[in-house]
Amino acid sequence: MTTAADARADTFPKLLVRNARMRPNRTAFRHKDLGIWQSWTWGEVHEIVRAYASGLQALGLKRGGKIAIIGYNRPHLYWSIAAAQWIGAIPIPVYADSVADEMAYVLAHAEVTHAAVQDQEQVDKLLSVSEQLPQLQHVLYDEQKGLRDYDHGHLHSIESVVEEGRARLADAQEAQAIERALQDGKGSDLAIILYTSGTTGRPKGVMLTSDAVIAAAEIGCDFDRLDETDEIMAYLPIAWVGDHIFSYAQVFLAGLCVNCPENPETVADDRREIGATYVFAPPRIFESMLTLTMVRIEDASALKRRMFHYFINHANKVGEKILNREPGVGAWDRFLWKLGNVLVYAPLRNRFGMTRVKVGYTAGEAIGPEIFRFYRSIGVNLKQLYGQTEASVYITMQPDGEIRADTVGRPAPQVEIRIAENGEVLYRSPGVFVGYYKDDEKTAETKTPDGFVHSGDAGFFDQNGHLKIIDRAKDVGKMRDGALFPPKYVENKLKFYPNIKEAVCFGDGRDHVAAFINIDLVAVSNWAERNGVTYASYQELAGHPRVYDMIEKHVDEVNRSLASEPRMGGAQIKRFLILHKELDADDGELTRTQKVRRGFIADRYAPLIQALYDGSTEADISTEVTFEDGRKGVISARVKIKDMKLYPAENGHALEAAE
Amino acid sequence: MLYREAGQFKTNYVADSAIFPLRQDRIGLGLIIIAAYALAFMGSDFLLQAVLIPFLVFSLAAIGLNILTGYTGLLSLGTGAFMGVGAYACYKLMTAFPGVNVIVWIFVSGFFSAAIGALFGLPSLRIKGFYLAVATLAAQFFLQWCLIRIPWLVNYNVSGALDAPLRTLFGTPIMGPNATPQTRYLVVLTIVILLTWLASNLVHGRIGRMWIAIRDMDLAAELMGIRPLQTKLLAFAVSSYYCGVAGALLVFLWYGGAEYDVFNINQSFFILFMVIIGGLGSLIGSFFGAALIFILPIVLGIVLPAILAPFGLSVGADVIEHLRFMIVGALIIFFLIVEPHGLARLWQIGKQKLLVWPFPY
Amino acid sequence: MRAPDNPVLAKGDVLLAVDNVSLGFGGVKALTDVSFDIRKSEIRAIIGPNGAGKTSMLNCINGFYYPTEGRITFKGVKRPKMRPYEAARGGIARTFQNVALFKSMSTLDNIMAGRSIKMRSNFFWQLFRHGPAMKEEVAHRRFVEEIIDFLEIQHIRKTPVGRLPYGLQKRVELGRALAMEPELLLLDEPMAGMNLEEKEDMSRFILEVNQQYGTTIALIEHDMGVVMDLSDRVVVLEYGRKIADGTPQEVKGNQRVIDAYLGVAH
Amino acid sequence: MDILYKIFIEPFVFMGEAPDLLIQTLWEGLVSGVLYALIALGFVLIFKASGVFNFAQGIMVVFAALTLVGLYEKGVPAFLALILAVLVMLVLAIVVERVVLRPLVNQPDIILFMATFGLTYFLIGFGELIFGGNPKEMITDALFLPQGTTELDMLGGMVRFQHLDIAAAIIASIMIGLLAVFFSKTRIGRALRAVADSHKAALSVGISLNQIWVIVWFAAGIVALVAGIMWGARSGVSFSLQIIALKALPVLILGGFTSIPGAIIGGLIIGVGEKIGEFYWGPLVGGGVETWLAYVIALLFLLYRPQGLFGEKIIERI
Repeated sequence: MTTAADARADTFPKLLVRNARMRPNRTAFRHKDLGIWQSWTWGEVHEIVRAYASGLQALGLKRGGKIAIIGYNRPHLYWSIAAAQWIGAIPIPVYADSVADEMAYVLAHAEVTHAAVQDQEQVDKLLSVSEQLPQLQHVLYDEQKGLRDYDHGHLHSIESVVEEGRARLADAQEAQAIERALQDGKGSDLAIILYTSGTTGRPKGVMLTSDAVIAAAEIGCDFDRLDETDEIMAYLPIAWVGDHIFSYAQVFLAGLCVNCPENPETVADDRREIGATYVFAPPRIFESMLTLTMVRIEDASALKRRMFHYFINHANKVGEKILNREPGVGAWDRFLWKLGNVLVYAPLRNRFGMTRVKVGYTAGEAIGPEIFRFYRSIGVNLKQLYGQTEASVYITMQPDGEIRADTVGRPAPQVEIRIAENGEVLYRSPGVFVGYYKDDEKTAETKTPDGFVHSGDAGFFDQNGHLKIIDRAKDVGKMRDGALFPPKYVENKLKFYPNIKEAVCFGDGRDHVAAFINIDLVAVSNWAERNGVTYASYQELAGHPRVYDMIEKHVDEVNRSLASEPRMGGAQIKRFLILHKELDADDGELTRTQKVRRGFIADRYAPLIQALYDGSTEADISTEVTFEDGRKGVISARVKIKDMKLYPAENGHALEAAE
Repeated sequence: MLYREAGQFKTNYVADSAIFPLRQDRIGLGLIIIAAYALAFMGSDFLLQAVLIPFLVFSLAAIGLNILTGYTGLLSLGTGAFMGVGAYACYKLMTAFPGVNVIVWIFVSGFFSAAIGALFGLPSLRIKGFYLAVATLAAQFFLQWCLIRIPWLVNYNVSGALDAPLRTLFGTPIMGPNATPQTRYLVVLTIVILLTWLASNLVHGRIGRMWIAIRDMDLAAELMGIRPLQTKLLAFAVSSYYCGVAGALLVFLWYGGAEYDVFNINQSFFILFMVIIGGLGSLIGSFFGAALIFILPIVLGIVLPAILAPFGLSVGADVIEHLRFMIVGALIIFFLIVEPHGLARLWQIGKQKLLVWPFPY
Repeated sequence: MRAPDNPVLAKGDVLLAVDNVSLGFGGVKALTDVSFDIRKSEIRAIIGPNGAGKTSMLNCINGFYYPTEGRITFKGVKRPKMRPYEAARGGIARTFQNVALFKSMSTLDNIMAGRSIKMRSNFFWQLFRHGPAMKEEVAHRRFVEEIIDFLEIQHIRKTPVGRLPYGLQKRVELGRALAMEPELLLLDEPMAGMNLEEKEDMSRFILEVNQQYGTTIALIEHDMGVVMDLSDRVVVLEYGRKIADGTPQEVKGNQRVIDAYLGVAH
Repeated sequence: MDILYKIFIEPFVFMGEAPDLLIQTLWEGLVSGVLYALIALGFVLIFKASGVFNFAQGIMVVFAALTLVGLYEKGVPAFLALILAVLVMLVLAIVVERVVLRPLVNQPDIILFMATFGLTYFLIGFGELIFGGNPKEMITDALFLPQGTTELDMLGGMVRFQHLDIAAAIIASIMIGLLAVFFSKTRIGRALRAVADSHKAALSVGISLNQIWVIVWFAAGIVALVAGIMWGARSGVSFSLQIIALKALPVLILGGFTSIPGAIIGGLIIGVGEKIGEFYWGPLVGGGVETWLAYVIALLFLLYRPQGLFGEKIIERI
């Protein structure tokens, strides 16, 4: 979609200027605020960002200086990124829900001198760790509320900085200076540093140049033919590379319109109101939407329920083929699908806010095939992609018509992939990062001299040339008998059942595989209600014999499926238990992106692991937990352990990817 | 199910506070209005004269009463009399000033009933609930007595009845013996649509909120600075205005002439039924109520003989009439049991169901 | 918005003075010879055991009852016998012990209804929902949206209040009172029946209203911790009589107050 | 000045000049007042026990009287017909409780009020279907109701007392007395009063709410039957009778919805007031003031005392 004339726009501020020229009156940003969708056109955004950039200069932000961006998705924070880039400073988006200490580490590591934050909560957080951040000079905020009485010596509202910038720009010299700052920016300059949360260790700062981010954005825009008529909802953390590419880079590149929700509680409603055409969500969101759908439909009248299930079954049979425009669907089936579309699919899409979706993506983790197919069968063009921060997202993508639930697609345009001896996936693309900020050692470990990047994931290409990711490369263990043990692969199979929220498997260097299961409270409590199982607490529900029976069935199915796959037969689950508490990011058991911290969990629940392998039928455990209000407490429980039947493995082919 | 609200977002308060924020609703309303006008050209004279004109007139009266009873929570049993005031005022005005178009007088006549209504609304400051209903009953009987006793109101007509003189609009007779049901229907329809639109504007704005505030929690409303007397009197006045116009339409564009007796206490009850069955505090409910209470007996009158005939029961008109009374009475009880909040609530629930379809909530 | 002849008071001036007020219903005396004042921009707590006459006191202040004896002076002017709406228009807003929302209306409409006294467009424009009526509606909607934002109730903006949990209803009620932009805000047990988290939120809102807008607040509250944290001065009633008046610290140490609270089982 | 004279002086002069006419008017007012009170009592009974403002009380009067006359016309002996009519009212009470009240329990007052409208319509249709719509003569003789007139010389004129009126006044008074005793002395009566205060209290007396409703509606039915007989004997039995039931409304306003003595005194005030008003002031405005005078009296009274004659003063609380 980019023309030769745009080739000159090699930074985001330049793209902004181009957009303001090409489509000054098209809406660029919307934010649901004060009850309505406040809107800004490209022309307005350009004017604000330009003034903002000048205001930042006035506050002493210099080329190469660092500015932290902290908060929920707000237009002003995206503009902070653009304004910083305008004057050659480097924005450092930080996860808004990280606690003050985590935040302090990143800010200190990045040596930020300025911070643009959303509200009082973030200001308070920064103030609480201010002695760890001696170089932090100015804090800018978006929302005034509660900050009126704060000392405004080093605290400014973004609004006032923009005003200040406007005043400065009235002066021709300043106007020239800001123009010069814009032209001084080069594609090879650093555009942003994104700190990855990482499953282990401290966050690492991934340095990306404008060229890389723009190249990556281009890959996506061209692939799905995105243009200025597309709408996207910005609701994922702005510190996450996905949001940066989708809600910022591609927006500036293709002129999409970004919509920021009112607040986290209203995302579902806001998404429906906007009816985005370009959607991104991690699998858990699709999962929870589907779970909620199934739970709610159980409360519908019998007739409606039967109709729903009838048409959903029908969609399961033919929906994907119709979406893929595959031949071989009879006229009657087509008619039934059309009828189902009127009665079920279209209303469902409407409820999900996906009526206008052109293409939707899910990534970050494997999505359950049933879930994936469900959305596709009701006519949502959902796709998977495989990406990393270090690649500015895109590594593999699923072209139209080649979409499958169990693979992540072909290499994205301009991306080269090779598979290492140990199964690890390596890639090279125009979007790859420069290095880790202030960590040359790690950079050298990750990037090969010829420019390939170690993804850290193990996978293989199937017969169709589609990449299949099985696990983190370092996590793929070996059992004592030498059989492969990809824990995440097994865990994902478990998690595809709506009743299972989280699973943690162990088996590296052991005789057999054992698993911790976390039940999904919404799904299981609903099941309990329908089956007359009474319980007083999560703990009691989790330990209920009938819940165990139900989960046992799921585990058995997983075992059967593992037995049928090449080289996976050894990874069947021999014993499992259901955890008495939900794994929680506040207790450090999950990362902020809701990924399990296997090592941490292994330490914390060591007695349980021991019991899983010593043959006992139950075990006691007490753990410290952090409640929502920050208080700490201890909960203890006696957890039962179940033995499973194992199936003979089909001795299949070796991992094809390892060739 | 029919709704696709995804993508219907509002970027300003005017759009957000629109009375029909969803496109599908606006389209539906448009279609209904078009259909209503189309009926003028496709419906039979019987349909127009015996069903649709009175249905619209009663809907208008029900809207009037709904403003008072449904929105402001003041029970009134004087609707009939307020309609009567409108009808007699219209008669006096158009016979005294035949030069002015009758449409003008129809609208002006409402102001007379508004004034009378406000006068009888004065006790509402001190009296609440059923006690107030009795106060309005005083209006009903007193005004009715006035209509009988003051021959000046009917221009000393010996019969004491009102008759509809010939009146035209753009040269077409719209009133009197020469006016076709079609033209009368069109006039009534236009007036009802216009007044419904105005009522809808009122109840969705500041005044409507004040009315509802008085209804829901009058003490709290007063402690928030809402003047109870003014607010209640305004409700009486607006309500009576609608009733007055409906009364004028009833006599001159439907019956073509009538005696004071059409404005008796039974008429008041009749309108009250419509409001309750249709749904208190709902404009569309007023139409539903009018449809059910007025059209149902007509349908029964046609359907009942057809149902009874196969059993060899050929029954007289009087028996049909009695059965109609019984069935209407039973249905009122039935509807109150099934949905005490009226047909409007059913409509709302139905819409909500369509909106969240296929989910139950 | 204030009438020009109204005196503009500075922080700390007496906004409302209650002098020797008694109130009786038939034979029952609800208040006996109570005197205290409320100063501009302070948070004034009225506490006391059940049946001490606290709500009756608020009812006198906002004109719902007229004292049988004594007088109430608001902004330096002795209050005549008035209807409650006149007090409201004079700048006194309140919330109620048992939530008194307009339960069929949405959160938004409830707060908009609280704005009624500020709205002026005439009946004619209201009829057409156009011109000044719509302009006014939009302007006040914006103001109301700011209250909604302030109270963090965006997610229930269009929910009928009848369906809301109690804690949120109390919040909406506060919003409705704030919509009146009162000079004196009376809160009758704003935290009754709330859990800890809700109480913290409500305390935060009350403090912020006081600090951001300088609104004078008089509140009745049972939770002593909250009262001590929030209020600048406390007046204590028992059996309709004032038994103590002063800063939270002073009141806490007052022997009669301790007796009153210990003597009555709670 | 002339008009003021006519309003404020002349009627009183007339009263003084012809005291016999005044007595005659008062007597007639008294009789209709007693009957109003009887009908109002039916309202009060039901309102007290179930909070229902029973609009159907009027049609119940007609229906009861029609049943009695209708049965007699079919050849049933008068007193058997009377007993059957009582039974019919019992059945009606049971049906109403089962079909109307029970499903609508806890609904707002206005909904229950409306339901009794539905009941009214139903009973009109039903009554006409069975007994026909034509007015009937009350079976005065068969029930041994006295007829004839006693004329007394007094105050320089003749005052006529219809025997029927005397009987009506006596029977109505007895009926009212019986009800008063029923309410204050019997267990059920006490339960009824308890219900008026709170439904829970009634349950503690050991009578179910449903039973109480049946009893109350039955009692109201009997009151209706008596009222129907008396009123029917005076002016015939027809559906237009139900309009007199509306007259009970101002009576209730005066007396308060829950007060039995209030209903009696209110009935007398309205009855006497409207006859006096009609006779002495009616001609000034062309007569017929009887149709509305009662309501206007009630309205004016309400403005002065919104809670009614015997109601408690309402202290509003928030």
